[in-house]
Amino acid sequence: MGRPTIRLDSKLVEYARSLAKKITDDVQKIIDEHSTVSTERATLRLLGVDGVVGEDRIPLVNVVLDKLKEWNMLDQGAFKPVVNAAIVLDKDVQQICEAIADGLDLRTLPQPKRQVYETFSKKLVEEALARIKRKSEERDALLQQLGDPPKPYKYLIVATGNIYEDVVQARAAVFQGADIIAVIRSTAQSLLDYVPYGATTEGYGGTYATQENFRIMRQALDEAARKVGRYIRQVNYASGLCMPEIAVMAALEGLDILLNDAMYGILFRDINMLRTFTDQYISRLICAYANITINTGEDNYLTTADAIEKAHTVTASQLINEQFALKAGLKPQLMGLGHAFEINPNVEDSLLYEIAHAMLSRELFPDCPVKYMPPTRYMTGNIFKGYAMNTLFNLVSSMTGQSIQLLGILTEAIHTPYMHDRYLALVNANYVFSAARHLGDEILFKPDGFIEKRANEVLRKAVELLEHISDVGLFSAIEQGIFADIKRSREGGKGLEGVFKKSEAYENPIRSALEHELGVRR
Amino acid sequence: MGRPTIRLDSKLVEYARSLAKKITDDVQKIIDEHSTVSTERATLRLLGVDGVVGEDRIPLVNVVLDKLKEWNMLDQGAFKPVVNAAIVLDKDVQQICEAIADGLDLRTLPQPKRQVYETFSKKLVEEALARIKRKSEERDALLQQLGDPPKPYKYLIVATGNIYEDVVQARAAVFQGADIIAVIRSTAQSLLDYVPYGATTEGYGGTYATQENFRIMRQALDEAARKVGRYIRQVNYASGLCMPEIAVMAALEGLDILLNDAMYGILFRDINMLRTFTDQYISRLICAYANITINTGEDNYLTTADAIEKAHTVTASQLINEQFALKAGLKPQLMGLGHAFEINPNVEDSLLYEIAHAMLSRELFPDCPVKYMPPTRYMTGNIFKGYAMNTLFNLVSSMTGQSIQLLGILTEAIHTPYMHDRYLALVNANYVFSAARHLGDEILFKPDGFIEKRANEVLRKAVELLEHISDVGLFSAIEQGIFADIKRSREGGKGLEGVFKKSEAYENPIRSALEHELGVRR
Amino acid sequence: MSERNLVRPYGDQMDDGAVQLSFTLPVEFGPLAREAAKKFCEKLGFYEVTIATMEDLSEGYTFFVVYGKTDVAVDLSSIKVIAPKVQRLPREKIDELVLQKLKRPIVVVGATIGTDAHTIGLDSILNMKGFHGDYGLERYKAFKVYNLGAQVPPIELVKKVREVGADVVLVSQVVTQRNIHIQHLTELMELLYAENLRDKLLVIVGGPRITHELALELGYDAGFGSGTTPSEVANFIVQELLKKRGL
Amino acid sequence: MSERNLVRPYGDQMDDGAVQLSFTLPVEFGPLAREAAKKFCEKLGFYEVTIATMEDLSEGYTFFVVYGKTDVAVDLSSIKVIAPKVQRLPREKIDELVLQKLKRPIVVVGATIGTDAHTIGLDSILNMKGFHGDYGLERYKAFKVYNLGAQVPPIELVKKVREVGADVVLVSQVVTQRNIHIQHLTELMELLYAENLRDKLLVIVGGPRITHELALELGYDAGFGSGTTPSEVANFIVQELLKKRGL
Ligand code: B12
Ligand code: B12
Ligand SMILES: Cc1ncc(COP(=O)(O)O)c(C=O)c1O
Ligand SMILES: Cc1ncc(COP(=O)(O)O)c(C=O)c1O
Repeated sequence: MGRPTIRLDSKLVEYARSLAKKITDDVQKIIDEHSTVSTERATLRLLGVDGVVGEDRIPLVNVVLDKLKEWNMLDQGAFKPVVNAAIVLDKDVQQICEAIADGLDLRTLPQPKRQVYETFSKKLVEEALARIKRKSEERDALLQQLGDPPKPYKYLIVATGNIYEDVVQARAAVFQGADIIAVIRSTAQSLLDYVPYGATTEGYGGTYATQENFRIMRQALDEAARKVGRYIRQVNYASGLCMPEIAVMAALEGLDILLNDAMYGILFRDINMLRTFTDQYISRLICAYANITINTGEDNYLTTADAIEKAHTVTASQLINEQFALKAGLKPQLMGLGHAFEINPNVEDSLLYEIAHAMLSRELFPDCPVKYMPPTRYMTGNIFKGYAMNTLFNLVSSMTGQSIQLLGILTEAIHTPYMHDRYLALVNANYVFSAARHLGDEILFKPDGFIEKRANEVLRKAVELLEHISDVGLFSAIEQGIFADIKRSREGGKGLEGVFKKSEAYENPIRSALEHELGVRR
Repeated sequence: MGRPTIRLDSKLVEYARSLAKKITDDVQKIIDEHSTVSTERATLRLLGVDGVVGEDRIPLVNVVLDKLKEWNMLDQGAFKPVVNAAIVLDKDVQQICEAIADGLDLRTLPQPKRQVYETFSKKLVEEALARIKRKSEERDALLQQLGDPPKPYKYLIVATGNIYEDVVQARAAVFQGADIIAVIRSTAQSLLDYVPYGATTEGYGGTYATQENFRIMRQALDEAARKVGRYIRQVNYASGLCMPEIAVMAALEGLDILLNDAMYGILFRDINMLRTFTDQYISRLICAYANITINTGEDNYLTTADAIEKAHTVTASQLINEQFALKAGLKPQLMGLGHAFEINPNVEDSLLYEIAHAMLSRELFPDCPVKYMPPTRYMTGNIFKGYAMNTLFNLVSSMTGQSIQLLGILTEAIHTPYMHDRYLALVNANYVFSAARHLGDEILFKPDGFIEKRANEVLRKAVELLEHISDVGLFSAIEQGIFADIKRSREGGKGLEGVFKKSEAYENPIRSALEHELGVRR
Repeated sequence: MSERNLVRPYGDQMDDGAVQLSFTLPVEFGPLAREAAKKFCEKLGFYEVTIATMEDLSEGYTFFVVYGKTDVAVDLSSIKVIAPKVQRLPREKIDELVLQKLKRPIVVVGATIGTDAHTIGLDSILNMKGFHGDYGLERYKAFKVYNLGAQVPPIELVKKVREVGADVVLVSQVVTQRNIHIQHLTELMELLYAENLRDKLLVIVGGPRITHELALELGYDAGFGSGTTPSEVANFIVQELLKKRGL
Repeated sequence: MSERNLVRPYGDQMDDGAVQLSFTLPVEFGPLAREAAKKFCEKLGFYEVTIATMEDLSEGYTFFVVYGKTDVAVDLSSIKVIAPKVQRLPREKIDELVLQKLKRPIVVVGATIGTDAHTIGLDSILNMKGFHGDYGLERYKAFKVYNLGAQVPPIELVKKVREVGADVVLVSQVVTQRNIHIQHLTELMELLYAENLRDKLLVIVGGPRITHELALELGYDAGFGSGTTPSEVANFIVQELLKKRGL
């Protein structure tokens, strides 16, 4: 299927990218000076550390990190002390961590020879990377075997709070035509500075992201995929206080897509910016290496800011996110930048605006599997009206050649989806995608018409905004409330206490290896 | 609002029209040799005859016609004997008819002088025409005063069976955004060889078309129109055994649109073809003079025949209906030719086919207020799916610049519309028409693309069909089941007994006057 | 799932009893209308009633979309499915069976009776072409079909039945507004009794809103609803008729 | 219409009782599912139950769209509309009234509490900009507003109340899945009592699924639902607070 094209001012596009690059270069400098507790915990998880401790079921990696902090050993990172201990005590890393939980004090241990440490770490790192690679190859093989469904992929969420109930809902959705299943997290999880453990059955507005839940869903989806004879993608959410760890878990369990966006955490979850930009970097390295597509959250801006007036903030943010992603070694094929169909349906010609915005995303990021979000903000309790809005949404997606289509749910304004709400979403998308299969091949947009003009206008405004951000810096820009009409301060937000400046002694061979492998070593 | 254009083979278009003209010329010859009971009754109605007779409430015009038949006076038409009687008995026409019902035998009366007869008839005819003209000017004035809503007009049906209940539903629909209100007739009416009388409250699947019901609805709609500040059009149904009479009633009560199509009656009501083509002619003369838009029923073909395979039968029939309409003095502005969005929604690219067919109707009949029917055949009990289909239907209409949009009803497959079904239809159309207001201005169809090719293909097949019909004649073509996959025989169907060959003595000064005024006197 | 007997509607948790409703009340748009809608749903047995939307239809009417939960449950073990019992034989088998046992084709007369003009449903049972790739009765050697078309007065149908010595009558009823189909169907059945034809015949009715249950109530031998395929009908006819004729 | 007291749903004839339902049953797609759905609707009190569609959701679930008729009616005269009573004064009037009677602005603390992150609703009541062209409380001279934003633990809110000497607490709750809002709201109310703050305060809750009735049940002074405008809230606060303070 083709799609119509529009002409963008190519000089302006180039200039926009150079601005975004400069903006992210500045932030990356700061990122490189820092690490976070979650980064370190992720490192330990990559080394195979797993499990929980005590009645409170505190993750072992958290217990270890707390200890390292208590011992003032954190600024060198978790890798070195733990691996050192493994060497000198001749245990594996998991055993060392368990021992720490049981009272082992790393401060009392001698240091191994540097040479020994390096050989040993090298092996550990290789093993860690190999595990990820193996999983990712396994996924690839299944994709090859079962075949990729046509785009736009039909993406549906399940959100019962209970992983076993989620499985039923997800499998049903697959049999009804879903291509991608996302398990929404429980409302509070992104603010937790640890990742819950095991299979869970009690969440609010979603189900906890745990490694075991990932595994359970993966298995269910693969089974269903084999039955329907098409590959089914699994999605979860990384943005939040545990971005790097969730990326590790996703890599280990073979997830295909992760919502992964520091900006979302800052703006919509009030997470500290330094913390989450730092977390984002390592988590994206992992995604890049594990062949996991990231999804960014620009669509959310339009739930609080006006979708016409502030369309350019989405574009500016997409360009910034693209540069952040490139820095972490993500290829365009893995960049699921976000946008949305969120214009007030009462606006005359809203459809033309939506088409223009959708085309702009396509033209700017032709190789990216852009994530297209349905109307949410202007959905009302009139489920029929909402169904009509979703119909036009599906049409625009098909007509403009979008990649990942989050299906609109007719009860968006009422409750998290019931089983048949999801079914009806699929009925709608299946109908429209088939009825309009080659529409994109058959229509053209009038040269210099509304759509082309509007897309260039949004681009121009995005450039102006990028110029401003590049002047004041991204952190200040966020402080000014430039995105989503939401202001966040540099010192505020959750999780700042989990950021630390790396000392001279800091080491993270896994991060280095990833950077090396991905060709982004700086 | 503009609309995109496609290129049709203009030679072929011209040729198609010439074929259609030849086909209808042949039929018109037969029409001109005949008259029908309903034509004669319509003539009497135009002379002011009204009322019913006896317990059985038989319309006075029917009683008179029965008598004339009994007296073997029919072949000269009803005008002359009745007017003669009026002259010699010095009564008005109504009184003469009442007297006939009471036993007056016209055979016993002397003839007035030809000169006297002619002067007297001339006056009667002038009065009759003036009455129609006056009503039509009144409507025009109101239209000017209140203003015409933008196209596509939103057309809704009411069908409670009870005219007073219909009024409530119709007014509500107007307040919710309807531009046109049609009162569907009771299921059996089109087969009645008389028009029921007075206000009625008991119909099945619709409400009887009576002059009083027309009046009641007209008054209610005008009142509502004044409140909402836009002109509201009123529709009823002429096709059937009483086409000419209903046209007269509609003209007298100021209706705006009449469903008026002999082909519909033949195919879907099994009405005799000679009868209804003859009726159609006079009824269209009346519509033309009264400035009433006709609506034809080609859309119905696609409820029994496949909408893709048989698309060309719609086109062929539209071209034939156009020629019939021209012969009756109807200007393109009054020709609401029918077509429909009836393709199986499971067909891949059904939307492209629908667009192509809709564009073909637009390009062939750019000045006609084409009547666009919603999906009906493939509507199911899944009201949500149906609502999505109606959304795309509304979109195609808006995008291709249609004129009269019969709004799709989500419960089409279940029941005649409930009040909120109609409301939801308006919610859908109001949303889509506003959101896509200028879509037609902004898109183009790929030159030589699917849409243009498909439209020309349908046209080509229509021409082949017209060639065939022109060879065998329209009557034989209908006998062969060329339209709607339905076969009807020349001698079969209802109402043949009401057709008669005009004798040398036949006169119908009203018909002649109409032909004269409309410039179609042959 | 299969062992569960007591079932309730399911939204996203087993037995949550979640149901969506929509309806109009003849009450002026406003707070009173909202309460009336809520009360109405509660009287139906719903709780946690959410008025998802309430919209002004004007003229004193208000439209509602409501979500509610209910404890009303259905005991699956108490449900008897009332449906024509049919064994599914292929067409060739049916043809063979009939010619072998009855020694002649079954004579079928079909019509849409009364004021109803919808022929497509009946046609798709009778015509060669059939329905959804399933051939119609005319394609069977086992049947001789007379299709009278639409708007057939019951009396005409009865005449034809006598004339051709029909074994089976198939009537279609699509328009159900104000229960007009019941009227038509009752009229036909009374005529058949009056004419002493009922007992010899299989009398079958079909249409999108027809159920087997309704058909039995009205004295018919079977009722077929939406989505019926010709082969179902063929099988039913053959099996029942041979039984009836003691063959 | 207005004199009618006993009302029923309306399809196309007064008192026809027509209602549309849709729901899913945990029953395998098939005739049993159809009967179960029908029985379910009958148990709810519907007759002439039409299963308009029945669709296979797979995994042992079946979805239904149903139309039915009911005789259940609501007596309008028995309905009490429970809603916050507000006189509608213009902004200038409110400002005047407060400064004149209270001699200082009313101190308002607002927050979305618990795990709820939806601020738009509360913001549209509090922010200058307001909602649908109706200015928010910050625009009034009569109010001093502290908007704490989202995900505020009840304990933090209580702290702020003390710190600024609030007169009014405005909390928003949007997420209602598994009744988490009830949990949050109860927690806050208990804290306010425990801290001996309840009596001095007007405590108001809002959100799309909040009703005044529910708010009263939970011990709040008022509840505001979908589509609330800031001026309604402003009026309620001023009128109630002045009453409460005996002014
Ligand atoms: C096509 C159609 C028409 C065509 C009919 C052409 C024709 N030759 O049949 C035309 C345009 C003429 C027409 C006219 C009218 N129609 Co009409 N029409 C429809 C439509 C769109 C499709 C019906 C159809 O063909 N379905 C396809 C067939 C294959 O399905 P089926 O009939 O259910 O048949 C299957 C089964 O039921 C069963 N079956 C049926 N009959 C029999 C018989 C036997 C013996 C057996 C065993 C099985 C069987 O087997 C079939 C195959 O599975 C429906 C709406 C809809 N989408 O359902 C409205 C609909 C049926 N029409 C309706 C009405 C009211 C009318 C009109 C009165 C006015 C109007 N609204 O247009 C007029 C007048 C008709 C009259 N006097 O009867 C209403 C009926 C409402 C009701 N429940 O009472 C409907 C539901 C539309 C609506 N919502 O208003 N209509
Ligand atoms: C925007 C939005 C978001 C934004 C919020 C941004 C922000 N800063 O607020 C983002 C993207 C972050 C978000 C996230 C989530 N959301 Co959300 N979101 C929405 C959405 C689309 C619109 C809500 C909205 O802003 N409405 C507009 C405002 C103006 O209306 P309002 O809130 O009703 O407010 C009015 C009145 O209620 C009243 N009011 C409200 N509060 C108060 C307070 C007082 C004191 C008073 C007097 C009046 C008052 O006055 C306001 C003006 O009239 C809704 C769906 C929808 N269309 O309703 C889902 C929705 C609310 N979200 C939902 C959920 C579950 C979530 C998530 C958990 C996961 C998810 N599905 O996305 C996450 C996590 C959020 C969390 N932990 O709370 C569900 C809630 C389901 C339920 N009933 O429990 C909804 C209904 C979507 C759905 N169907 O799943 N969401
Ligand atoms: C980029 C991104 N990350 C994460 C989330 C979900 O986060 P949470 O689990 O905090 O609701 C979203 C939801 O919209 C998102 O867009
Ligand atoms: C041209 C035409 N005439 C008349 C009718 C209605 O006729 P009846 O009243 O016979 O159902 C239709 C309905 O579709 C029509 O298309």
